Amino acid sequence: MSTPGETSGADPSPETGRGEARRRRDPAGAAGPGGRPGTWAVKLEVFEGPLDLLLHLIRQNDLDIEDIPIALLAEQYLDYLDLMRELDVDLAAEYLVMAATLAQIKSRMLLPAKQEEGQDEEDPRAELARRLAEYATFKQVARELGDRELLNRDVFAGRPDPDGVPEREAELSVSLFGLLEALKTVLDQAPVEAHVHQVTIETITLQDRMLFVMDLLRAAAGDPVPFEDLLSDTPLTRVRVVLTFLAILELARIQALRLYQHIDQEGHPSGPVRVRTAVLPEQLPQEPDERPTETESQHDE
Amino acid sequence: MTSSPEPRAALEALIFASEGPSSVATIRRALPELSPGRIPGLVDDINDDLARSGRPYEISAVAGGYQFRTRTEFSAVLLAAQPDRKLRLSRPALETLSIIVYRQPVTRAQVEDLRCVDCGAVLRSLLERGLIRIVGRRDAPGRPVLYGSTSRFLETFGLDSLSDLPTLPEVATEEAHAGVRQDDAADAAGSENDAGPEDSAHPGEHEQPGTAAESLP
Amino acid sequence: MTSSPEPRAALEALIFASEGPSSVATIRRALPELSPGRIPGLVDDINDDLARSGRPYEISAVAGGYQFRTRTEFSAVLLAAQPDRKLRLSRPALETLSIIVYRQPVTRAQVEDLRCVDCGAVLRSLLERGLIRIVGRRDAPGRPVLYGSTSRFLETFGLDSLSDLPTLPEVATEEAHAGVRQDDAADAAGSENDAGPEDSAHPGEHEQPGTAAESLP
Repeated sequence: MSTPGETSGADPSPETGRGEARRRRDPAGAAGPGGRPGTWAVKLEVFEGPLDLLLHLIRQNDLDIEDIPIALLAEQYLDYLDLMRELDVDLAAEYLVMAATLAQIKSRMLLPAKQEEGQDEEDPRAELARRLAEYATFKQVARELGDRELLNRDVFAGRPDPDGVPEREAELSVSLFGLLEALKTVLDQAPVEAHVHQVTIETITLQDRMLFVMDLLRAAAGDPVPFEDLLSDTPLTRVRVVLTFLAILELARIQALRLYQHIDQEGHPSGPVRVRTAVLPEQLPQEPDERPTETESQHDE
Repeated sequence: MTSSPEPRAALEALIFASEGPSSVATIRRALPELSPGRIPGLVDDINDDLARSGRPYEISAVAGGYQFRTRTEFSAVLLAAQPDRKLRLSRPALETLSIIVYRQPVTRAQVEDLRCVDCGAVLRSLLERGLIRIVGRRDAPGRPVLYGSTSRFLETFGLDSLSDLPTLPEVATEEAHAGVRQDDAADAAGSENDAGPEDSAHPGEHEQPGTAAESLP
Repeated sequence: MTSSPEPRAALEALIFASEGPSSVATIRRALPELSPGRIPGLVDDINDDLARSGRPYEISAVAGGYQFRTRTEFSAVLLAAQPDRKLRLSRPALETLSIIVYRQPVTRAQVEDLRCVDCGAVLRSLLERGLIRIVGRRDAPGRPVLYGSTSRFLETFGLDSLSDLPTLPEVATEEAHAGVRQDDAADAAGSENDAGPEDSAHPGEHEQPGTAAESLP
């Protein structure tokens, strides 16, 4: 019924797949225009616009796209539109535009060609034929694409570790509020000092902490380090957390590091704050380092 | 920590453990001692091995990288296990995608002109799935958005790069007079004002929009 | 057998392509003809095969099912490819994890006593990531669940065994206060802490829960 490589046959779409293809084929073969309305209703739904419908009519009547009997095609096309109106189908404007186009071509075909004025006078059907051919081409291409082995339909990639997917992050100057929020979380979670039963006087300075932060960032070789990781240096005391926090602020101020945060769809910063050295990764010595693990495991002093 | 693993096994482990395709750049970062030229050969070796030992997966070259994928005969089993994961692409979506892929960068008006239907919903859905993305704006009145394909598209369709797409059957290419054709559609005329057969200006092939598709939004 | 894929290969494909561990329930849904009792044996067969053919990955039984893992000797390579992966544990997660690792086997109440916050979500996330697991139940009122670390934890942190854990001075200090803390914990969290951890540990399949803790003081 349909020429090879054309519309109404196998449907490449996995979604509308077999079901619709079948629904579509049945009425196409059996009924002509003005045939059984109930059948058409189902059929009309699956036409992807006027070009799709025209192509279908061309196939159905076995017409040559380069030499369309425009009167016949226009008549059948209008029959369809009438039918759709009868069935209260909401007609997309494009269908009406195409109807007008067909009518215009038809009327131009009736005029005698003015050969003497321009040799390049084009067949009034040429533009339509070209559009139909182009559309048919893309239908064909779409079918070929749909016939490929598609990921998550025919083949499946392994999913080794859902945590391994790197997040997309945009640089952003994190608000101080965001930083304080994170700090508050850390302080809230730090063990209450009284719990330890002994007072440790820590002899750490802001300088120490700045060096410590830069060490960690360098160890990460340009990769972002969660802000909270920097604060989680042990022993976890409030003095230490606060000093580290101040060190990060100071380093940010002198632009030795940069703070990042994920930006969600609405454009709001969200998720963990991350820190990285201000030096671009490319400028770092290209050493295949084993050091980033230090960030996670421990930092003895 | 001990002796470093054999490069071939390390390469296999690397590709295996990555969810997306492993690019040559990633492989180089992890295995600096492995010269990029050796990678395709090693992948072939691994695939031979996998086939010989009856593994249900293999390495495919997609989207400029390498990715482990199950063989097609297991699709039914896998879909039964994870029905939500199933890729659903309607025929309109496939048609729209085809046009964008071959004509990129392309505006919505151009796509709609070609398909002769409203494509808003389909474009949105393709954007949401990451199969297309906005690649810029056309330097024209209203500065309409231009769409192009993504590396997710390549990954989904099992293509290594856009140049692996089948050549578009010879048909008049439209970029040349896209603007004019829009007018056609508007006044439903479609004959005289047409720029005529100089449409062969663009010789068939899509002009390597590879760069546009490199990075996902 | 010939037309539909062999169950063993289908099982392997299923475990390979599933997000997260494949539970027996998932496997049954996709492969109803496979009786659950056969699954462990088939997984062993597959693992034998994988080892014999030198594949750098294998199937491990993790919380809730089966999952492919690259072998530990490749973790450095994978890390080099995605250095970001290691840095993605949130601080609460990291802290909770460290408590569990150093104090295992340990109940949620004990962890929360140390961290002064509700750890439910963090514990769940650590369980999901396969870094900790349930190693038994404490022989105490309510029979609370005991957590311990996994081999995944070791792999993630590049440790060969728990005895490679760094001995943090302050941890040692706190261990010295263990008796005191135990009482504190009892006050704070109710009567469940009477028994020492060793009494109730179910060493069954766990990798030497005692060793690490004992080596610390």
